[in-house]
This record gives sequence, structure tokens and C-alpha cells, in this order.
Amino acid sequence: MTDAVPRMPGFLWRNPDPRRSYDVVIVGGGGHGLATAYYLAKNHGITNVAVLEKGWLAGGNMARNTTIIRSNYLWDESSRIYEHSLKLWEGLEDDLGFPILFSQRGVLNLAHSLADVRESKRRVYANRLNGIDAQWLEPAEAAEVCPILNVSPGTRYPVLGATYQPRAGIAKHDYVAWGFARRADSYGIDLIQDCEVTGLDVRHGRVTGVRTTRGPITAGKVALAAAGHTSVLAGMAGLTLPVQSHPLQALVSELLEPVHPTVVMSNAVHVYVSQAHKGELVMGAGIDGYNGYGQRGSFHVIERQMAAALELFPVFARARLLRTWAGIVDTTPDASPIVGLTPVEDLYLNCGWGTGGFKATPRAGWCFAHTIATGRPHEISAPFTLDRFTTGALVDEHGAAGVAH
Amino acid sequence: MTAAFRLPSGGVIDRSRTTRFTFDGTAYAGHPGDTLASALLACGRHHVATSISLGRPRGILTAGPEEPCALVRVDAPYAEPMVTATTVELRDGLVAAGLAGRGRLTGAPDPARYDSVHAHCDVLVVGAGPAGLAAALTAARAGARVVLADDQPRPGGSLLGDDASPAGRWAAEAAAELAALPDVRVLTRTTAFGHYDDNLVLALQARQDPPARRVWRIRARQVVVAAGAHERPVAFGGNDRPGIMLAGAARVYLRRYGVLPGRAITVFTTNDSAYDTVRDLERAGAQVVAVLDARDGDLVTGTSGTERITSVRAVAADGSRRDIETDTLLVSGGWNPAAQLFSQARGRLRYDAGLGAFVPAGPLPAVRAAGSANGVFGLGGCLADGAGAGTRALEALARSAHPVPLPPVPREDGPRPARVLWSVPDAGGADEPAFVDLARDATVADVLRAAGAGMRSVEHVKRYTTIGTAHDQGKTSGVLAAGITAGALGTDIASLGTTTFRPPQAPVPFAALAGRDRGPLFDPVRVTALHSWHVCRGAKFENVGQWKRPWYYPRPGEDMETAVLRECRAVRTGVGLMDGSTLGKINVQGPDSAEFLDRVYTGMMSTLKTGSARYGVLCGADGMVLDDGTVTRTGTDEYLLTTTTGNAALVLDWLEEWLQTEWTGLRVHLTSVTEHWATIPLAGPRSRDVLAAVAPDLDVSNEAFGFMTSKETAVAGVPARVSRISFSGELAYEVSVVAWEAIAVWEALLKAGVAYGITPYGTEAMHVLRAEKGYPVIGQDTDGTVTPQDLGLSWAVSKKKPDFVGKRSFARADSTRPGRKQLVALLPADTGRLLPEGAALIGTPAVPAPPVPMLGHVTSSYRSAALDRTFALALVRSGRDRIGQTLYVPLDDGSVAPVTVADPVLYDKEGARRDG
Amino acid sequence: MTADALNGFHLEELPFLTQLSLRAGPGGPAAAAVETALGDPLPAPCTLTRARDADVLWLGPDEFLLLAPPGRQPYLAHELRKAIGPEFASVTDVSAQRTTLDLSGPGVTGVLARGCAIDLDPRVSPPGTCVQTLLARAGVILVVDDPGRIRLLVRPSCAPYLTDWLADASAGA
Amino acid sequence: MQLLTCPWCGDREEAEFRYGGQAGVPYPADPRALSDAEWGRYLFVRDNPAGPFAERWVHSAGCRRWFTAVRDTVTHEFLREAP
Repeated sequence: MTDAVPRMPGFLWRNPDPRRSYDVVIVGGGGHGLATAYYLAKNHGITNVAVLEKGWLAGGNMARNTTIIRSNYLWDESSRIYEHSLKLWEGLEDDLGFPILFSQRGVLNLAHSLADVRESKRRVYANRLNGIDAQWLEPAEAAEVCPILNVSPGTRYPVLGATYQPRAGIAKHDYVAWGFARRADSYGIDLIQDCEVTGLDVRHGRVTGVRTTRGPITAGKVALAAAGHTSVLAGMAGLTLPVQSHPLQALVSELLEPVHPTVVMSNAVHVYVSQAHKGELVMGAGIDGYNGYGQRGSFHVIERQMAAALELFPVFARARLLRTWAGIVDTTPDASPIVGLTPVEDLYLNCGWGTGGFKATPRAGWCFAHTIATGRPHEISAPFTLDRFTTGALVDEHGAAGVAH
Repeated sequence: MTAAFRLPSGGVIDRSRTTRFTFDGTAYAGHPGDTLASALLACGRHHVATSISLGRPRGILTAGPEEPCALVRVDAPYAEPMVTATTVELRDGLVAAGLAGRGRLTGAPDPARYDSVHAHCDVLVVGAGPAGLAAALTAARAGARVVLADDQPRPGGSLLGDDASPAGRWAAEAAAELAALPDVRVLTRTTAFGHYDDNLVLALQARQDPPARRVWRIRARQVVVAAGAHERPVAFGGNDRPGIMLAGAARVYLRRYGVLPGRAITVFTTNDSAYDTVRDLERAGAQVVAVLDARDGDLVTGTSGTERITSVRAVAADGSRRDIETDTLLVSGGWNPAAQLFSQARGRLRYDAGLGAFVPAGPLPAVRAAGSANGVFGLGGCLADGAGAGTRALEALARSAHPVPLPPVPREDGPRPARVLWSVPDAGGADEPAFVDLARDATVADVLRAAGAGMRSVEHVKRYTTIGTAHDQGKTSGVLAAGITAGALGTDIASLGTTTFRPPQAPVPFAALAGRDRGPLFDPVRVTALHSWHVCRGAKFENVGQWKRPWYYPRPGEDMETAVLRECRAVRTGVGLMDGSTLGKINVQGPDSAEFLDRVYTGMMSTLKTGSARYGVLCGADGMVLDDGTVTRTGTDEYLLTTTTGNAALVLDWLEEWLQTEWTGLRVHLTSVTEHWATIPLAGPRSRDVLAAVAPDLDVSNEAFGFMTSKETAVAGVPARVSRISFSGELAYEVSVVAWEAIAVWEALLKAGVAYGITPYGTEAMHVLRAEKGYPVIGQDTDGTVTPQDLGLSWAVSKKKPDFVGKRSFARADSTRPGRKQLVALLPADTGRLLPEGAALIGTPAVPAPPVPMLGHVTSSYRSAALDRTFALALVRSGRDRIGQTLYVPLDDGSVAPVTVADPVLYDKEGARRDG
Repeated sequence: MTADALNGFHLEELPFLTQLSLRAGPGGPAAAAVETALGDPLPAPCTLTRARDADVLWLGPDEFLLLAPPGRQPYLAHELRKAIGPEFASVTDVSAQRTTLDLSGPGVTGVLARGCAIDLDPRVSPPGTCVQTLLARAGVILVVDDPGRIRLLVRPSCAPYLTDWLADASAGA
Repeated sequence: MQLLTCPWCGDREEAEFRYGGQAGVPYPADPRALSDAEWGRYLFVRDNPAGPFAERWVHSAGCRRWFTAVRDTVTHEFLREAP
């Protein structure tokens, strides 16, 4: 068996020093920031742009997520943005001219109780009317999709069925980021690493630039795409947000021959798992309960996740855990993102994606670029404004997104 | 195959016994105490595996868990999909085979036991080499509680197998003393794999006969990391051939197992440590054909050989080249402290230019490195550093230490500085790849390409090249990659740093982490006091949270539908009883109880009379329905609340939170009595007759015992609280008795009800009966976005109270907008059509193209015996305004079911049945 | 659950014990009255006292559990309420709210360590220790009577799980 | 797994506790007097600092008492109880 990893191009990006001024400064060189930069250039012809990254490009949640891509969310607003994102994923490799290992191997969301079954079916019915390829599978049908899944009725929380989205799948997170970065760089956008934003310049209610560890930079517009660090950055402009940053852990096993053909998620027993292209099992669980910026979580969460995994996949018993890590996820009260304008003029916000950021990457970048370029929310992201926390018009996706990714 | 490379003496193996094993189908023999690697080497076998991408033959590079190459699968006696030959203890009957970088999972039976144990200590010492033993002995002699963990079968580390020297004897004595001390726990075959917050160290212990894997969760006040160091290779063309081994590993095979790596040995080194190996090999009778010391300008530029190295190409300082015939090449590129645990503990590492390695920059308050893990090399230095670490750990615990005697060690000659050499300079241009990470087949050329692509971070280089991502997490390759990257970028490796050391530092089987939490012990099964009765009656159970609740009681030959219709009919026409014990029950006492309940319930509870009950709704501060239940005033300052089964703990916690953190002045005590009381709802027109028969002291007449009142009386001779509460609309009682009397009372009720056909019913019948009356079930007919008004429960929301939790949110724009979803009933046009729960509602008989505007969804759907038809409850946009309208439910088969929207109360709207 | 199934210790249920929840603010008049009635001070955090009529377990700063032989509920509750009088305190019968398991034998602490993070070393948890904690996946009250004798109080609904767990944890030690 | 200090029970494993978020956000004295925006802030907006954070915990598997503590959200270091 050969390694299923494509050879990377010999050139990806320049490493320019920051200039003193840009039309747009994007804070955060993760997936969303890089995608936003790309679509600013591609869709709006805006290329006098810097992406500022305090560490290394795509080294935050982009490097730490479990790469699941799906669009089977419950509410119209969510399923719409994620389905639009999935459609972009389907053409992204060609669009970027870069291998991203997008694999539409399907996602199973398991139901373990009568309440799960009811909620799962509700989601399937809603998804289908929204044009999303959702199906309800009985246990035996789920086992056909994933033969190693234990659907025996004798387990503590038997699998009573599953929703299935065949077009869902996974992609290689680093390559996605590099694909966006390479194209953004080729448009002349400056990708600046090791450049931490230490302050936002706000005058008369309008943002005029940023202060960084590599000097001040003036900007016509400033766009925050910093996931778990958003609260800290927004605080520099005097904003407090309905966002809390929590550790979210994930792990991989050693490399294994192919054994797991799809993606399986179980909110009830708290685990989700796929097998990446190289052969490692990639797994995640629920977020740790406390606020945390340390990129580390608590090990009992991992232990519980292992127990849950073995209930579903007895064959994993002797696989070995190779690495664990944590990201910092920005959660909101309704488990839906915040995208749009802020009370500060020319300061734009894209955050609160919680556990769902990776799958939204292309569409989030697309909508955020539109918002920055036009000064108005994109119609797809319009429901996800800050205002909903005043009116109460939440988009409550805890059922669909509360645990997983 | 004979053990031609086994020396006649030496090592910690048991030569009196022979251990037979099979590798790649060939039979071999070794001794107890061998690893699979040492036994294969003793038989002259170096080629054990195949590389993952290029398919090149690979040998054994190291003697420990840092091994990048020698991956094997073990099939017997304890199957493991992928481990390194250097960590497999030889067993009789062992069957193993070489791998190509990937394991294969099978469902083979697993004889092993998995568990975990908590341990507590003053000082945890990781590693029982010279430094670890000195640290542990220092701490133990001062009376500290000590745990000493080491991954080998016995303590000693680098001194294992050295029983001739004073240091070797000291190590054996120290190990024996530690093993005998009551406050010391020596854990062998135990790998500390992760350091977590507040000095929690997790360690995996492997045990044999029967096989077991145990996770130790060690909470230590002080940690000493004395885990040694990993030798580093040098990258040069063809540096992956079998027969190429690290020099220190060869010394381990010699000392610990009495095994020579080859007959004609070449050594390539950048530092002094390899000369110890040379000396020992020569003493053991091996021929060292050449020592190429990079400090003298002697370099290896390439190798030859098919299955094994046969020659080395070398270049000298003057540029002269020569080929050296050899069967073994030992390499030393210096040593990396095994600082993984220290780094996980947030210990800072600094680059030591002399060592060419990242070493701990200084101790943390509760974690310190010692010995070679601390960048201290040489036996004398390691012993002293270990003892010092033990002393400082004691000082941090405010305990005094007494120096422990350390053995004399031979004077170490003034060391000659090492040369830091990551790769042989022209390695990139060699005709064969110069490997950086043998486990990933990643080369110097790959690193250079990454740098050329724009990569400036070691993390990017790791991801671009995959270096350091294999089973060994780059223990032998990580620093090499950083050094080569720094060279390519013209930067300083010190500023470039290393990739993060992510736990675990050694792989851990999933099953070991799951421990006992598997199968029936995965999660507690909670059962009521009547559970055995339900089981005997053949009940089918439903999981509700952790509880098992009887779902329905099928009679022989009945399917679920038939059974549930029968149970429902019994309640509507005769009498039924169910086990309601899982309902949450909270006793509320104190002079401010009424005020407290007024603040948390939407309704007014302070006006309840003693002995009366009221339906109550709890909302979150966001105004959404959280839970519901009954509130019974059992005394002037005393109430009994019920909650739904699933929310019992949540509601108690939530109420406590308000009391403890907001309204600290209220004099109220909450006590859970959920399991103290078994609760038996008795429902149906004949329930009064049944109750009367078993509660002779109770006047059961409607006048004396009205709806929503509560009495204390004796039921079947047992003190009981009986309440006239109905969740079915029928005349009904809830009988609560102390749980240990539940079975007696249950059976007395059954006996008294025989004449009326009394029928036990389960949760499904309960749900049907309540739905016929339009009573919502929180969590089924709600989803966290539903207000009491949406559910038609405005009557349970006080207009008089100035405030209660959730009230302010009812006035928000979204709560008051028209078009909110409201709870209604649905009557399918086809009275036999059971709508699927969860199905969406649309406004047109034909389904338009997506996205289809949806008006709501079916929350509950049943067949009704009483209505003789199917019906459903649904949340529908402006539902109450749509009563009488026809809406449509798209079904799985593509058809569309027309339904009529109806008032949610479908049965006995006037409430005539409530009083019997 | 039979003792035979367990290695290294003996397990016995102590059924039908009188168990009363007492809530009274520390240092207040109600607590003082209760102490007088019991003839002993209320226990300090994470300990129990053995009063004349009952063991008094500390569960929280204003929360105690009285354990007494079967059938003592009416007497004890009456005595406590009488002592408390008009003061703010509460007494609730919770006798069936918890199952009491008595574990004894040299293997007890070793087996409990497999699921309980409390340090049961006698120097850390001497006799008289009373803590609420987790044992495996169940909440328990853990009372150290002697180094080799521990009482566990657990929700009756979880008791079958816990005894199964104890049997499993004691096997193959 | 952090070791948290319950003011009553001492150091216990994190698994015994439940998190309650930012401390010192009282229920408004008169919710009716608040604008929708102010009420929305009470419901949904909490501080989220990287560094020391005064937060609430409840020792749910122990004495069931809520308490306030200062913890560093970056290092997870438990700095002090602030009862």
C-alpha cells in the first residue's frame, strides 16, 4: 500500500514583511481568514490585503479539527449556509488548483434513544425539504454503510438508527488552508506570520488600523477571523460578545489499514470518528466544560471518548492512541456563528463557529468577504448577526451541533 | 535458527530457559528477558519490517520505545495490531510478523483485562535509571510516599545488565530497598505517557499472564522526570538499511541481552558516547573495523546492501573516499533528553548548542527533570543530578532530605566537545535518499523542499513532510528535522524551536483508556424498586437517560401496537397502573418556600392551600420552557415538587443555583427525595374502587378528596401519600410510598384491581393518553425554543406576579412576534395513517422545489384507542389560528398526507372524566 | 451480590437504616439546639461524628445525614424537630433515598482505588472520614469506619451497577 | 483533569465539579426596567478573558455548594478561592 498523500507544490507562499497600510487587514490566518482573503481577491478584486497571523498559518483550530464536512443542520438558516458551503467544497479542488483530499464518504449521525430517533428524523425531513441529501437508516442499513459499527440491540445504548448524508465527508485540513493561502498569495495578498495584533485603533467609532508585534498597520477595514481569540481582540475595540472560549479535544490513532469507510458521529455517547487518508483514526468528543485558552483539555474527556468509541466499534479496542490535542473553540449561546457588522464602523466580525468552523470554511470566507467588500451582510449569513441576542431570534442548533463537529 | 550472535554470558536474560517464537513464519528461540528485537538480533536477523511508502527493507535502529522502524504485528499469545519489536517481551509461543507502517485491526478475541487505578504520592519519579533511582531513594529515605515508574521489566535503566561495577551493584541494592519500603510503589513495565494539569501523570502498565493493561492515574505533589535520553541518528544517503543501528542501542543489546549486533562493525559518531560502545564491543570480542568520527572530518556518505548493509562509503577530512566492508553500522549523532513529560507540564526547553539538543531550561515548582532527561550526561552526573532532584522535591514539600550514598564511578575523561551534525553535507545530493524520519520515509530533500515552498515554522515542515507524525512521534527525527530546516532557512535552530510534544508520549491502546467502562459497565443502568417485577412480566424497556423504564408489557403474541392500544383502553375504560418512580421529587422546606417557588415557577404557588397541588412550569431566564411538574403544598412551609424523569438532577441543581448564588437571603432548604418515594400512578374510571379497597382509612369520594389535592393515609397498611393528579384526563391517583415498600403496595393494588381488569401500562401508553388530552411532554413537544404561551399554557403563567424567572424574556421582540410556532393537534385525513414523528408540515398538497417553506413539525404521533384513529401533536407556525385548516405532511415514499389542524385537546375536552 | 464474587473484601447491605436529612446553618441557634439534642457537636467538613442515637455524616456546610438503626425515624425526627423549635432548619426522612453497603477486608481500599480518586491512605483519610465523591460512574457517600472497613451510600437505582462494578474491580486483582 | 479546591471539601478532581461561568453577574434587580439590549446582555454576554478569570463552580458530586474561584484560563492554574 502506498501513502495516499499527494506531493505538495514546490512553492506555496512568499513571506513578506508587513507594509504600513492596507485596504483590508484580516486578523487571523486560519482557514476562515485565508478563505476570506482569497474571496476578497477573487470575487471582489480587493487585493491590497494583509492576513495577520500570530503564529503559523492555519495553526489554530484549522490544524486541530477533525475535518468533518456536512450540511445536515436542523434550522433553515444553518442548513442553508452549510449546504452552500458543501457546494463550494464540491468544486474547491478545481477552483484552488490544489489537492485537498475532499472525500465524500458520507456521515452517519447515530440515534440511541427514542428521543434521538425523533430528533434525527425531524432533521432528515427538514433537510430533504431544504434540498439536502439526508436519509434515515435503520440499524441494519447503517451497518451496511459502516460494517464495523456495532448495531447489536444488546449494548447499553443500542443504535436505533442513523441519519445519513452521502455527500458529506472529510478533507485534509492543512491542504485546504494551504490551497487558499497559495491562491491568496498569488493575488498579491500579504500573508504575515508571527505577527500578533496587540491593539485596535478606534477613532470616533471607526477602526483605522491595528497595532502588532511587528509594528502598527493602518487599515481601511479590519476583519476579525480569530475563532477562540475573538473575545480578546474585540475587547481591544471595547466590544463584549456573547462568545465563550472552551477547549475542544481531538485525537488520532496510529496508522491502520483501511477499516472505517465513512464518518460516524454520536451525540448521545459523545464521539465522532473517521479514518484519514494516511490511515489514522481521527476522533473528537464534546467540549470541555470550562473556559480555556490553553489548547489543552482534561484527560477524563478522552478516556470517556475511548469508552464510547469501543461501544460503537469493538474492533478499535487494540488500536493505539497516538496524539491528543485541543483547540480553542468560540461557542455562542445558540451554537450558531456570528457574522457581520459591529457597532464599530469598518470593523467586521466572523466568529462563534464553535465546533462547526471547518466545514463552513469556504462559505464563511465567501460571505465574510462579501460583507467586508460591500459593508452589508451577505444574505446567507444575514440571520447570524449580533442583533439576534437582543431580539431573541436565536438559531438554536444545540441539537445538531452541541457536541460535534 | 540458532542464536549465533548471543554471547556465552551476560545480560539479564534467563539462559536456563528457552523461549520459542515465530517471526514472519520462521521459528526462532530466545530466552525469558529478551525482547523480540534482542532475540531476532541474537539470531542474526536485522531485517524485520518494510518502509511505509518506498517499500524499503528496514531493521532495528534502537533498543526502546523510540524505535522508528521495527514495526511488527503480534498475533499470539496477546494480539496487538502494531508495536515495535523493541518493546515486545518475548513469550513462549509468540507469533509476530513485520509490518509496512500500518496495523490491521481484527475482531480477534481479546483475553486481556483493562483497568485503571488511582494513586497518590508525594514524589513521582519517572524512570528508574541511575538518576531516577537516586531521586527515588532520596525521597523514600526521607519518609515520603514515592511512586517509581519505569518502562522496563526491572529497574536499573542504563545500569541494567551491569552487575560488575559498583554502580551496577548500587542500582540493584537501591531497587531492592525501594521495593521493600511500605510507602514506595515501584511500577515496572510502566510507561508514564502524559502529564496533565495539577501534576496528574498517567502511566500505562503492561502485565502478562494473563495479559493486562492498566492505566495508573498518579496524582503527585512533586514529579521528577528521569526518563533518560534518546540517541539521535545522522542523515546520510542510505541511512535506513537493516544493520544500521544507533550506537547506544548496540550497547544495550550487549549489556542487557548479551547480543552482538554483528561481526564486522563500523561506528560513525559525532560525540564521545559511541566510544563506550566501541570499548564494550571489543571487550565482547566483536571486530570494530572502523570508527568514523565526524569531529575528525570522517563522514559516512552512503551505504550498500540489499537485505542488510554490506558496506559503508566514507569520506575523510582530506576528501579521500573509501568503501568499508561491514555488516553493521552504528551511528551516534548525539542525545536528546527525553523531556516530553516535562514539556507537557509546560516546562520550558532551551537549545543547548553544545549538545545540539533541547533541554529543560529549569525546574517548575512541582516538576523537575533529572539526569540525562535534564541534559546531564555521564553516570556520575546523572546520579548526582537525580539525588539533587530528589532533595529539591523534598524541599518543595518542606521536608528535610539526607544525602543518600552514591556509588563511586570511574573518572570520566575530560570530554571532547560533540560536533552537532544533522546531516552529512552532501547528503541531499547522494544517489540514495538520506532519511530524516525513517518511519515516514521522509528525507532531507523533503525538508529542503518544504523550506523552498515557503515553510518557516517547524510545524509547517512537519505537516508538509509528515516528519514526526508516525507511531514514534519523531523521537529520533524531530530535532534532526528542525536542525536541517534551520540550516536551509539560514536561521537559528534555537529560535525555530521544536514541534509541540503532544500527549501521550507513547501510544496507548484505546481499550486501556476505556478501562472497565465497557459493555454493561459503560454507563450505570438505573432501575426502580419495581424493576424485577417488570422484568418478570416481560416488559419491554425504554432508556430514559440512565433509567430503564417499562415501555409496554406485551402479552404473548402481541406486538407493540396491540399492547399499547390494550393498555390505553384499560386506562380509559377500567383501571391501569404504572411505575412512576423515576419522576424527580424535591422536598422544599423553610419559611420562604412560597416566595422562592413564586420566583421560579411561572405560576403562583404561594396561594396554594396545604394539601393542594398545582401544575407548574419552569422556564429558563430566556423564557423557554425548561421543565414541568406538580407542586404540592404539604405544610405551611413545606412543598413537594415533581420534575420530569430526565431533568430531575438538572432541576434540583438549577434551583440550588438560584438559592445559593442569587437569593442567598431566602430561608429555603431543598432535599431530593426522588428515590425515597416510589410513585405509582393509578388511573382510570375504576381507580377509585381499587384505591378504596386498599386504603380503608381514606374517604375517596370526590367531595372529600377532590382533584389536585393530596392526603396522607395508609395504603395496603403502608404509610403513603396519595394525590389526585392525572396525566391521562381520567380519574387518577398517585400513590407514593417509601421505596422498599413499593413491591408490596404495587401487588396489593394489582390484587385489588383484579375484578376491574387492572392493567400495568408503560411509558408509551402514558404518552398516548396524555397526548389525547393535549398535555405536552417537555423535551418531546418542546426543543428549547418554546415558551409556555407557545404550548398553550398561558393559564399556567401568572399575570399578577411582578417577576419570575423567564418573565422578562416574554417581552422580547422574538417572543411577541406573530407567526411563532404553537402546539396543536393534527388529524390525518386518512384515519389509519400514522404520521412519522419529526415530519415537516407544508402548506401545499404538492411539494415544490427546495427550499420548501416549512410551517412546523410533528412532535408526537400515535394511534388512539379512544379516538379510534391516528392523531398527532405538532408545533405549527401560528398554529392556533390555523385550527380547522388543512396542511400537508410529505412522507418518505414521496406521497403527501393531508391533515386537519385541531385544538390539542382531542379527548374529553370538557373534562368530564376527571372526577370519575 | 454474594461475598464469594468478591476478592479481597466482604460486601454486605445494611438494609432499612433510618436516614434523616438535617439542614441547619452552622453556628446558628438551630444547629446549637440540634447539638444539644444529639449530645455531640455536628461534624466538621468531610467527617462524621458518632452521637448517642445516630451517626451524623457531614454532607455540606449546612447539610447532614443521620444514620441510625431501622425504625428510628419517628423518634429521631421528633426529637430533632422538638429541639429546633421555631428556628430555621429542616428534617426530612430520606431513609430509602440511599442504599448502604458495608465493605470490609484488607482489599477494600485497593479495589476502591480502581474507581475513586480520593486518597484512602489512613494518614489522609483516617477513620471518621466522610466524603461525597464519585466511585466509577456513580455518586457515593464514602465513610471510613476503619482502615479495612468502609461504608458506601449510593442511590438504590445505581446500587446494582455499583455492586457489579465492585465485583468486576475485585476480580483478577 | 484539573484539581479544583472546594472551599469545604478541599482539593478534588475536576470531574466532581460543574462549571458556572463568569462570577459576579447578578440577576437584575428589576428586569422590567431593562431595555431588550440590556436584558440580552444579562442573558448572553459574559466576559471571556485569556488569563485570570473569576468564575463559578459547583461541587456537584460533593457538597453541592456553589463557590467562586479565580482561575487562569490559559494555564488552568487555580489562583484562589474568592468565596
